[in-house]
Formats: sequence, C-alpha cells, structure tokens
Amino acid sequence: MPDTAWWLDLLWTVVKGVLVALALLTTFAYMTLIERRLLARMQIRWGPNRVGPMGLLQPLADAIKSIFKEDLRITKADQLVYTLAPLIAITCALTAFGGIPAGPAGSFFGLNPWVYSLDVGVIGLLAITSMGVYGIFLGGWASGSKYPLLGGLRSAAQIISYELGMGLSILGLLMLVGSASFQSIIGWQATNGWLIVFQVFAFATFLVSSFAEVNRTPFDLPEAEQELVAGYLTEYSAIKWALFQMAEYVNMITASALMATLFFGGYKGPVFLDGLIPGISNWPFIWLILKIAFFLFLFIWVRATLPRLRYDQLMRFGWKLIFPLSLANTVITGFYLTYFRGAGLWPLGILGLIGLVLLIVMSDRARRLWNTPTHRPDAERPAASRPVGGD
Amino acid sequence: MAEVPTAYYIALSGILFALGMIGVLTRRTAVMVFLSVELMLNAANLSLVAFARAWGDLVGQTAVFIVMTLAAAEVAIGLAIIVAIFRKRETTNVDDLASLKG
Amino acid sequence: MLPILITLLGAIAATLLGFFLPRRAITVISMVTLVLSGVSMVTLWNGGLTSFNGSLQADNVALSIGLIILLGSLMTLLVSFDTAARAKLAFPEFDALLLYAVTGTLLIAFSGDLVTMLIGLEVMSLSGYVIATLQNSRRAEEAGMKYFLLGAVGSATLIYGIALVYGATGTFSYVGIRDATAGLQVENISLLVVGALLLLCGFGFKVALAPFHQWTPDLYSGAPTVVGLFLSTVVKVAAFAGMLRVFGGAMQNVPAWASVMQILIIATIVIGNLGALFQTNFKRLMAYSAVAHTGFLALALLANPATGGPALTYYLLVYTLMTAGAFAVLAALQRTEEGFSLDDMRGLFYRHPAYAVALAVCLASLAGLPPFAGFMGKYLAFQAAFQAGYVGLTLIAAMGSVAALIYYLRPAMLMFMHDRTPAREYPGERTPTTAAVVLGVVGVTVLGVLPNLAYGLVANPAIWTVLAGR
Amino acid sequence: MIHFFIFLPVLASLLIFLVPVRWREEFAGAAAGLTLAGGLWSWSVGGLSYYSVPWIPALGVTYSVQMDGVSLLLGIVTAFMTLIAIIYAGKRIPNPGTMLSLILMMETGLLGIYAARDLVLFYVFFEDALIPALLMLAIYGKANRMAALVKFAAYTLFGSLLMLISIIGLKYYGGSPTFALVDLQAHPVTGTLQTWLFLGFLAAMAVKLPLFPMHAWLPDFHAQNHDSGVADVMGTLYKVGAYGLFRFAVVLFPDAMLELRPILMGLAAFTALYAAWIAFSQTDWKRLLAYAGLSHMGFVGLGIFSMNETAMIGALFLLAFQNIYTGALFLAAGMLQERVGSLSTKVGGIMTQAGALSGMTMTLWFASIGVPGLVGFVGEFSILLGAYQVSPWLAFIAGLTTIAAAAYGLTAFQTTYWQVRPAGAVLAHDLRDLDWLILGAPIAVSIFFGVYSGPALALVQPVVRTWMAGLGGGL
Amino acid sequence: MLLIAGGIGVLAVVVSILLGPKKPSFSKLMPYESGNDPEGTGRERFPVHFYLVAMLFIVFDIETAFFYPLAVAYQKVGAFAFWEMITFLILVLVGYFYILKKGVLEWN
Repeated sequence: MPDTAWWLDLLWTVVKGVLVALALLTTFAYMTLIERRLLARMQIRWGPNRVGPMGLLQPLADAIKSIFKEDLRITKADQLVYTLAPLIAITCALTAFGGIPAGPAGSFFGLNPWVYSLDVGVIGLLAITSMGVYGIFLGGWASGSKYPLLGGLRSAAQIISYELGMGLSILGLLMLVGSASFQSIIGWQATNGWLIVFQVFAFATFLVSSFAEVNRTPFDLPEAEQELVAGYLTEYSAIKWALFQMAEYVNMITASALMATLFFGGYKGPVFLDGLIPGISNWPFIWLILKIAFFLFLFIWVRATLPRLRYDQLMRFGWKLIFPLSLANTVITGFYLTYFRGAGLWPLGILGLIGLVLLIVMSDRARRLWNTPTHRPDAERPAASRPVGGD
Repeated sequence: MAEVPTAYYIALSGILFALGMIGVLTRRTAVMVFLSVELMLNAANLSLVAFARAWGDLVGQTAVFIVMTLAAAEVAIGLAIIVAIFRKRETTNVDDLASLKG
Repeated sequence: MLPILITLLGAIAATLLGFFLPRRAITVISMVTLVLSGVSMVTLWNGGLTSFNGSLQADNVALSIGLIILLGSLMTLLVSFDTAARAKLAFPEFDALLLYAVTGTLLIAFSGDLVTMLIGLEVMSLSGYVIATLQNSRRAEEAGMKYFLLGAVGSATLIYGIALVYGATGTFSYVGIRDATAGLQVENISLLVVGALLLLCGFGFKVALAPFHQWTPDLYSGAPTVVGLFLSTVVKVAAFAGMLRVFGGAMQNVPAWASVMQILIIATIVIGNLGALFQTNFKRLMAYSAVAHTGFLALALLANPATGGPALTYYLLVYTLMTAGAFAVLAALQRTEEGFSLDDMRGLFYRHPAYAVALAVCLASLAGLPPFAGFMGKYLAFQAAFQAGYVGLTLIAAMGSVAALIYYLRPAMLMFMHDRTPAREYPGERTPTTAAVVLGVVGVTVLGVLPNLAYGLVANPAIWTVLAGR
Repeated sequence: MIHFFIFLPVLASLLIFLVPVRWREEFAGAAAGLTLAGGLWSWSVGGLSYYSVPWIPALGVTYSVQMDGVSLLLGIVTAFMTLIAIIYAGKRIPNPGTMLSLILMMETGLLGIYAARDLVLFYVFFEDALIPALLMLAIYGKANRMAALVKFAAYTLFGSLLMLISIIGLKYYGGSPTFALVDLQAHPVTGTLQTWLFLGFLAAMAVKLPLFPMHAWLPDFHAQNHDSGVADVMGTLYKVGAYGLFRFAVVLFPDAMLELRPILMGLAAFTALYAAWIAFSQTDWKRLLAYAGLSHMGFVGLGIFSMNETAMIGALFLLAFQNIYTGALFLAAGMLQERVGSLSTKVGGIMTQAGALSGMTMTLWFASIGVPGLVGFVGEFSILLGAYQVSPWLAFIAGLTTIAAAAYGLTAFQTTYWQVRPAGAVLAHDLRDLDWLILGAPIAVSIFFGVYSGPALALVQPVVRTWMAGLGGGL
Repeated sequence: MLLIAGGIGVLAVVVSILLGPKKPSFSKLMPYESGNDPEGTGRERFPVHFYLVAMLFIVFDIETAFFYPLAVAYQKVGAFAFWEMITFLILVLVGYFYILKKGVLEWN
C-alpha cells in the first residue's frame, strides 16, 4: 500500500469495520432468535413464531423494545461507570472480531478481508477479549447493589480463571506453527492439515475454556437466577442490558471464529474439495461462516444439554483441571517437538487422542478433583493466622 | 505511514512519568498513589520500547517484558497490603497511618 | 550462579516443605542452605566466572558482598528461630520469603547488567514488602504499607532511570555502559545524566538516602524486630551492592551524579544523626542510625572504587554484624514488638549483664569507637572519601559521627546505671538468638582488632577495576 | 615484652570475670603490680626498642610501638597510679570487679597511647581509653552523670574525629606509604596545609589537654564521678593531650606550631591562670582538684607550645608527676568523703581527728602548688624557665598562677582541715592499714623525684634533645 | 486502525443510547434486593477469595505471557527452549502447589 493513500486506506478500514460490526450485530440478533427456536425444538416446544414469518422479525421487535424502553438510572449507581461498563463490554467484543481473517489476502474485492492484522493476532485477540471482563466487573460494581456486585465479581473471577486455560491451551499450537499471526496459522494448516488433528487435547481444553469465557452454560453462573438474580445484569435495563447481551453473543461468535481459525483451518475449506470445484477451498467468508455456524450450534446444543455447575465446582474445574491439563499439553508438545521432531507430526495427534481418551476413561477420578465438596470444618483449619498471599 | 520520531515517545513518557510523580506526591489514598506508581512504570516501559526501536535492539523489549512482570508482581503484593490495611482500618489514606511517629 | 541457585532451591524447599515439617525444621533447612551457598561462594573465590553472557558475574566483589548478605541472613534466621513465635511470625513462609529475598539480593550482587540487577532488586523488595507485613498487626501493616508505597515509587524511578540510560547507551550491560560512557556523544549526554540521576534517586529510596528515607524509621521500628534486622542489614547491603555496581562500575564516568550524591549524603548524615538524637524508642533510634550509616556508607561509594570499594565492603560487613547484633539483643529481650524505650534500658546491665555488654559493644561499634570494627569501617569510608578529594564532606561526616556518638552513648550508658525496678525483659529460652548476638559481638571485636582479616581479602585494587565486568 | 607490658592489663581486665569474686581484688592488684614491674624492668634495661608490623597493609596502617624515655616515664607513672587506684578501689568499692576491670582496661589504653608510633594506632588507643572512662562514669557516677557523659563524649569525639581526618590528610598529602611516625616524618606536609592539618590535630589534643575553650567537660567529669576518686585518678591519667602534641605535633607540624606559638602559648598561659582563678572559688574538692589539674595542664601546654627544650622537658616531667600527686589528691578527697560523707571544702577540723590524712594531703598539696623540694616544683620551674626565653611576658603571667595556686590550695586546705570542726559532726577516723600505702607511696615518689629528679629527667632529656635536634637544633 | 473498529462500536452504542427515551425517572430506582429495602451500601467488602483469584490470575497470566514468545520461537531455539520452559514451569508449579496446599483454590 503506497504511503500517499493512507487516508484511502483508513477509509476502507472504517468501512470494513462498520461492515463487520453490522454483520455481527445482525448475527447477534438472529442468533437470539435461532437459539430460542432451537432450544424450543430440543425441548419439544415452539419458541417465538409470532412476529413475522417463523418469528423472523422477532429480533427487530426486541431491538425496538430495548431502544424505546426507559433507561433506568439507579440512584446508588456510579453513573459514569454504570454507563461506561456496557460500552466497554460491547467495544471489546466487537473489536476482537475484526482481527480474524475471513479469506485470503486481497480476496474481498481486492481488499483484505479483515479489519486489522497484527503479527501477534492470537495474542492480540485474546488480550482484547479479556478486556471485556472490565465491562462485566465494572457493571457489577457500578450498580451499587449487592447482587450485581457479587455477580460481577464471580463472573470476573470465572473469566480470568478460564483465561489461563485458554491462553495456555494454544501454546502447543503456537509451538507447532511458530507464529502467532492468523495468516501463518491458517497457512500452516493448509499445508500440514488442521491443527485439531495434532492438538486435539488442546482443542478440548480450549473449547471448555471458551464456554466459560463467554459465560455460557454450563458455566453461566454469573447470571444464575437462583443464586444471584441476574448477576451483574440485575440493575441493568433497556439498551444497556441489551448491550451486555449483545457483547455476550458477539463474544460467542468471536470464540467460534477463533476455534474455527485456530483448529479447523480458518477460512480455508477442505482441500480435497478443490478437486470438484477448483479454488473452492479459497473462497472467502463461506467457509468461515460455515464453521462459525457449526460452533454456534454447538453452543446452543450444549446449553440445551448440560446442567449448570456449582460455583465452587466451576472454579475448581478451571484451576485444578483445565489449567494443569493445558500446561501438561504444552510440555508434552514441547518435549515432542524437541526430541522427536524427525518422526513427523502424526504421533502428536495420537498422543493427544490417547490423552483425551484417558481423561474420559478416568473421568470419575478426574471429577473428584473438582467435584468433591471440600467443606472442611473450621476447627480443622490450621489456625487462621497463616496468611495466604498477604491476607 | 510516517515514522514517529523517538523524541516524541520520550517526551510522552516523560510527561507520563511526571504525572505519575505528581500523583504520588499529591494523592493521599494508597490506591491512588499506587496507580500513579503504575503510571510511572508504564512511562518507563514506553520509553524502553521507543529506545529499543531507535537502537534496533530487542533487549529493550525484553526489558519491557520484565518490567511488566515486576509491575504485576507489585500489583499483587501492593493490593494485598492495601486490602489487609483497609480491612483493619476502613481507610487507605496515607495520612491516617500515623501510629508510628517520631 | 551456583550460590544463587542453592538459595533459590532452599527457598522453594521452604515453600513446599512448610506444609509437612514444623517451622523450626524449615528454619534449620534454610540455614543449612545459606551455609551451603556460602561454601559454594568460597569455592568460587578468585574464579571470576560469568554466565549468561556476563549477566551474572561471580567476581570477588560479588562473592564478598554475597557472603556478607548470607551472614546477615543467617543471623536473621538465627534470631527468628526462637523469637519468631513471640513476634507472631512463625510461618514457614517467613523463611521461604526470606530466602527469596536473599536470592534477589544475591542476584543484585552478582549482576552484570541493569536488567538482572533490576530483577534481583525487585525480587528482594517484593519479598521484603511481604515480610514486613507478615505479622498480623496494625504496626507491621502500616510499616509495610509505607515501605511498599515508597519502595514502589523508588522502583519506578529506578526503572525509568534504567530506561533512559538504555536510551543513551543502547545497552544494559555494565561493561557496555562503561564503554559507551567513556566516549560520550553530546546529544546523548543529557539523557544519560538524567538517567543516572533517576537511578540515583531510585537507589536512594532503596538504601534510604536522605530525602528518600522517610519510610525507614517507620519500617524498622514498626516491623517486627527480626524483620527490622533483616531489612536494615541484608536489604541495605544488597542495595549498596547494586549502587556499587552501577555507580562504581558502569557509570563511573558519567558526570553530575557525584555532585548530587554529595548533597544527598550531607542531607542523610545531617537528618539521620539529628533525627536519632531525639528518639526515645530504641528501635526508632536504630532506624535513624541506619539512615545515618547510609550516609557514611554512601561516602565510601562516592570515592574512587579502588579505595572506596574495599572500604564499602568492609563497612557493610561490619555494619551487618553490629546492626544485626544490636537488633538480636533487642529481639532476645523485648517483651513486645515495640522494642524498648530508652528508659526501659536503664540498669539492663544489672539484669542481663552479658546482653548488656554485648549491646554496648554493638553500640560502641556503631558509634565508631575503637577497638571495635565500626571504627575501622568509618575510618575506611572517611579515608576513601578523603582521598577522592571530598574533604569538606568528610568533615561534615565527622561532625555527624559526633552526634552519632551521643545518641548511641545514651542508651549504652543507661544500661550501666543502677536501677531498682524489676526486670521488664522477656525471660524465656533464646539460645539461637544469643548465638547471633555472639556472632555479631565477636565479629565486631575481632574485625576491629584485626581488620585485615576481612579487609585484606578485598583490598586488592585489581578486583575493583573490573567492577563493571570484563 | 613491650606487648606484654601494653596488653597485660586488658587481658587481666577480661580474665577478672573468670576469677571468683573474693579473689578479684588480689588478681587485679597482681596484674597491675606485674605491669608496673614490667615497666620498671624496662627502665632498668633502658627502654623497649621499636617494633613494627603491618596491621592493615593495604592502608599502610602499622602496629608500631616503642617505649623510649618519655613513654616509659609516663607509662611507669600510669602503671604506678593504676596499682594505687586498684588498691584503693578494692578497699573502697563493694564488689569492685567491674571497676577493677575498667581500670585495667584503661591502663592498656593509656600504655598504648604512650607506646604507639603509628598515628592510626595512636588514635585507636586514644579512643580505646575513652570507653572505660565513659563506663566508669556511667556505672559509678552521680545523679547528673548523663549530662557530664554527653558533654565529655561530645567534646572528645569532636576533637578526635577532626584529628582522624587530619591523620588521613597527613598521610595522603604527604604521600607517606604508612601511618608510622617515621614514615610520616620522612614525608612531611608543608605550608598552609600543614597548618590546617595541625589545627585538626590540635582540636583533639586541646580537648584532652584541655586548653581553654575546650575545657568545659572537665569539671563536670570529675564532679560527677564516683566519690571514691578512683575514677578520677584514671581520668587524670587520661589527660594525654600534651603528650600527643609532644610526640606527634612537634615533629609533624613544626612550622605550624612555630607559627601559632604565640597564640597557643597565650592560650595555655591563660588557661593556667583562668583555671586557678576558678579553682579559687570552688567549694567542692573534686571540682577544685579538677580546676587545679586544669591549671597544671595549662602549664604543661605552655611548656610544650614554647618549643623550647627546657620548657618541654619540664612539661613532660610535670605531666608525668602531676598525675601522681593530683591523682593521690583525688584519692585523698575520696578518703575525706568516706569519713565525713561530703566533699565540701568547708567541713572543717579534720586535722584534729585524722592527723595523718591531713598531713599527707597537705604534703600532696605542697607538691601540687610547686613547693620546692617536691616534684611539682621541678616541672613548673623548668617550664617557666624555658618559656621565659621565648616569651617573658607569658612566662610572667603563668608565673602568677603559682601564687594563685598557693592561694586556692591553702585556702581550701585551711577551711577543710584547720577550721574549727562544727559541733556534732561525724567523727572522722584516721588512716588505716592500706590507706597509708595509698597516700604514702605517691608522697614518697613525689619527694624522691622532687629532691632527686635526675633519673626521671635522664629519661626525658635525651628524647627531647633528639626531637629538637630533628627540628634543626631547637629554638 | 484497531481503535477505529472499536470506535465504530462505541459510536453505534452512543447513538442508540441517545435515541432511547428518557422518561422522568421514578424515585424507586433503588437497588434491587428481592423486594426488600436495601441495607447498607452496595459496595461492601467482598470475600478476600476474589482478591486471591485476581492475584493468582495476574501471576499465572504473566506466566502465560512469558510463554507466548517462547512458543513462537520454540522450534528455532531448540532443546534449550525446552529446558528453559521446564525450569520456568517448575518455578511456577512451586507456586501452584503452594496455593493448592494453602487451599486458595477451594471454594466453600
């Protein structure tokens, strides 16, 4: 790109940004609908079907309702932060997605099908998404009420806990690829095969972490009605509430896109299809959207299937299972790469598979790690004088 | 895009550092003092990165990494201390910490 | 390398074994670790090894300061062995953190570049913050908070200084900085000078030079006595080691810092000594005395490394011994963590003659009275500064010592005055603390009478010319 | 032998705590006696020769000691008075272990001062003697001792730290390889620098001497010390300023001393007269003796500063023997206090009840005020004689002091011993057993050397001659 | 450029907020407490456990951050990288084991 046209560059970027944002918002809107419909189907009921044909206008109605609903200002809230919190959440959510490439360079009418590109794309994306936790925590805190505060705290704790597992689980992947930019990762997968094959274990942990990151069932504790009313959302209403919801869904989409890109070849379709229609695997958007759709479905599916964890289980699950497992995965990958690189990559996939199978076989034992209530009577505790981390 | 001269970065980091210093000197709650310190640290980071670029040298960036770690460790310990004090006294105003005199 | 690893392993062991073994066992293990580390240092003597491309250098400077650090830590552990329980500090974490701090201090002493030094400094400081706050009391927390806030400011200043020095020279390594500063380019010099001054301020916070000393009295007196012992000896030694490396080695050629340092030293000596004159609590007195001694130590630092270096090393050793000895006596006898008021000390000689004499020896040494080693330390510092041409400064320092004598004298003499009130001291068993006291007293006396035992080892000017490394 | 002589006392002072309580006095006495014997033996062999080893080689600090005539004389006097003091302390102070230990410790410091031929070593011993002095005051002092202590320490340290710096400067500017006196002599510092360094050195010596503006610590120091006077004896011995000036300043700073001679002599003469004047109005024996000592020291200073051979010999002679009779007078004051419970000069009538005590005190007083035939006279006369050659006027002024001394001495003596004893006062018993020895021995020495001063002068003279010869024939 | 994408989001949101009607608010805008009158402030101290988690996160996240460059450069560095990683991990695991034993990861 010539230096002279920087403003043009900028303009196109803005346009792309707007497009992505709109696309995401639309997806979000219909996502809600689809989710409700699907859930209903799975629970053998109808779901929304009144507004428009098959309920297709339902999201629009919801949007209008949110906008024209009264925007409550809670007296005890810290007004600035209270308003800022949903903004932060949605900004981070939207921004994150912009870095994911939807096709090869220059494939979007001669433009690059991504809004921005960083050398350290994965890390940047993780960084931005994790900023979203500020939105949630500040929202909970600014409400000036007890339930939101606790909800915010809990979800903040949850998100940061699983952030670790998430960050660690992609390490093995990065070791294999040797780069953190999405382009290289996708390129590597195009030549060597999808990373899910080699890092199946990592994918498992990543998947679980993603669920926790976006506060989805079975990790949607922060919004657990039975315990905390609606968590950090309790005091929010109208558009701000909608923004939080939006952020959550957008995050979900981003997580799906991320998984697709990291483990399932990204915007590239399966190469063997090239035999049928030449170049099909390089078509922009289509493959990515397909993969995202699959993961979104998975999200909904899981929501319909699994029960919710208890909070202590949730935290223990993250710290005692996901964290060490992803660490172990990293070490094993590293070890393999250092000493058996010559043997090709496929044993790595087998190793991962074995690990996964082992984990499933031993699931009863593994569960004890996080599932046993560790209620200890106070008397048993070593006198409270032992400080922990400075408390 | 045009290169931003190193001097600008240094000026910015100098301003940040000065702001942090002013914050340290004028703010009276521990948390604010602490935040100011973090600002100073980040000013240092900024200038380290700028210098690393100017020298075409990765060591400066490594140092930033280390400084970030230190800052994080400092946060962890600092907040622990502040919390511990707050739980006992309901204040983090530095001026209220005056039981040691002389 | 090895000594640092040994202490680090010790720290890890203390961290983990704390769950399985009683605290005293941990303390013993920690002490063994320190001794082992010391042994490994001795074997490295004259080796001049470096590792990590010169980031760590085990030259004799590092080793001698490292040994001083280990000595101070060992005395701390000895004292903590039986007083920790009284001080509500009997956690295995105390030992672990202490060892982590020692690891950091050793890193500083062995450092070959600014980043290593910085890491060591922070490991030390951070552990120090926690140790200072470990005791669950308002006093300790307050002290720790002040320590932490000012320490953090100091660190930040230091780091910014490092950044600027890096910007001016393009390197972090001491050798590189020294070479770069040998032929200064004009456009970088202001950057360099500002960086050096910021570094000076940062270090000033760490060693408690005068305008940056405010945390010291509160910390040393507010923290538990054992902790005060540790912070006022080991941590200060390490910070001085860093200063020695940076200002004595790397930045010897940089202009301006020496003149600023002079002002700081004058302020330190004046404030430290005057402040100590009006204290009524012995611990606070010791705290101010630590500030005052900082001034004297810095005097040696200011001098030409060939004479100042050995002087500083010797002084640091002696300072460690005598301060640790005094704090150890305090720890053995105090009933509360507030230590003694000076009035409590009246007639101590008639209640605990041995302790009183030991304390008197330590105080006499601190005051700089021969034949105790404190005199030699002060003398060496004065001489080094004098030979570097700082005659006026030396005179001021000498005047400061007069004030110092007076405030050390008061408690020392009070101990020997008759007093009929019943004993207020802690009566229990305290053999290890006594061992620390003995170590301090014997060390101070022997080194005072035969200073060459320690000074001769470090006096070779050759080892000080490569302060920045090869 | 010389090390034995110097360090035997300090060894004994430490070992004394291992000795059973009831044997401690004997032990200390034996140690002091042994030291004195060592001193006398050294005299018989004509002094102990120079011995030097490096102490801190890197810094050029050496351990250099020698016992030449002057050192020996002062050393023997010290050993003698230490023995006397120990005997009295053992008798007077209950459970005297600590005191005896301190006395012995101080003896080492003093002997070291006299023997040291290295400036840093000198400084070390100089300060070293300070510690027991402080402890004596702290342990055995009176109610206001803290103030006296602080004053004493502050003055002393103020001076000695300045001296320390000038010691450092002396080597540094002169370029000498070591601090040993011989080396420093070989690498002299000249010009203004010498004057400045001398002033630093003088600061310490003037405090100890003590010279007029630096004397304020002295009366308090003596007044606050234990009644027995034992501590005062040792304190008297501690006045080594003149010796330091003689030993080091004269050879190292000859130009500066000559340059400042008028001022210094004037100060010394003024000190002598002023102290005598103050002494006149004292009503406390110890303060009186303190000022009397101060007055003597003014004399000694006059002798040293005059840079004249005769005066200098006289000054050293006086310095040595002044210790004996002033020390003994302090002990006599202690005995008086023991008997009547007061140190006031207005007690009155002791003579009738304790004739021997009074008589001996009177003899000592005569020695002190320079009555011919007693030892004080020899010194004072020589000083005046020498000083007269340099500055007749100052000698005249100083000469007035002897008259003043007679006045204050006799007045005090009269009111204490002759004046009518008030009715109902405690009956003062006379000297008993060891008391005779304690006062008798110093008197014997005073008389002996007063009449036959040859041996002592023979010790001092050659040294002073060499010294002066080194300066180009003396002045 | 990164900021612009974010800015789009912000802009959209701000506009939509402006569109929203702001009818006069009710005095009952009090914190929700299951219908009860709220007691105390909403900004109470919260369990120290959350602080701990936050701190642990900082520690381990930094650890992860250290791993990223290592991972990216992993194959270029070779065996040294592996042992480097193991050493580092051991140190981190000491901390992990410590907090595990301390029961920080237990939620009651």
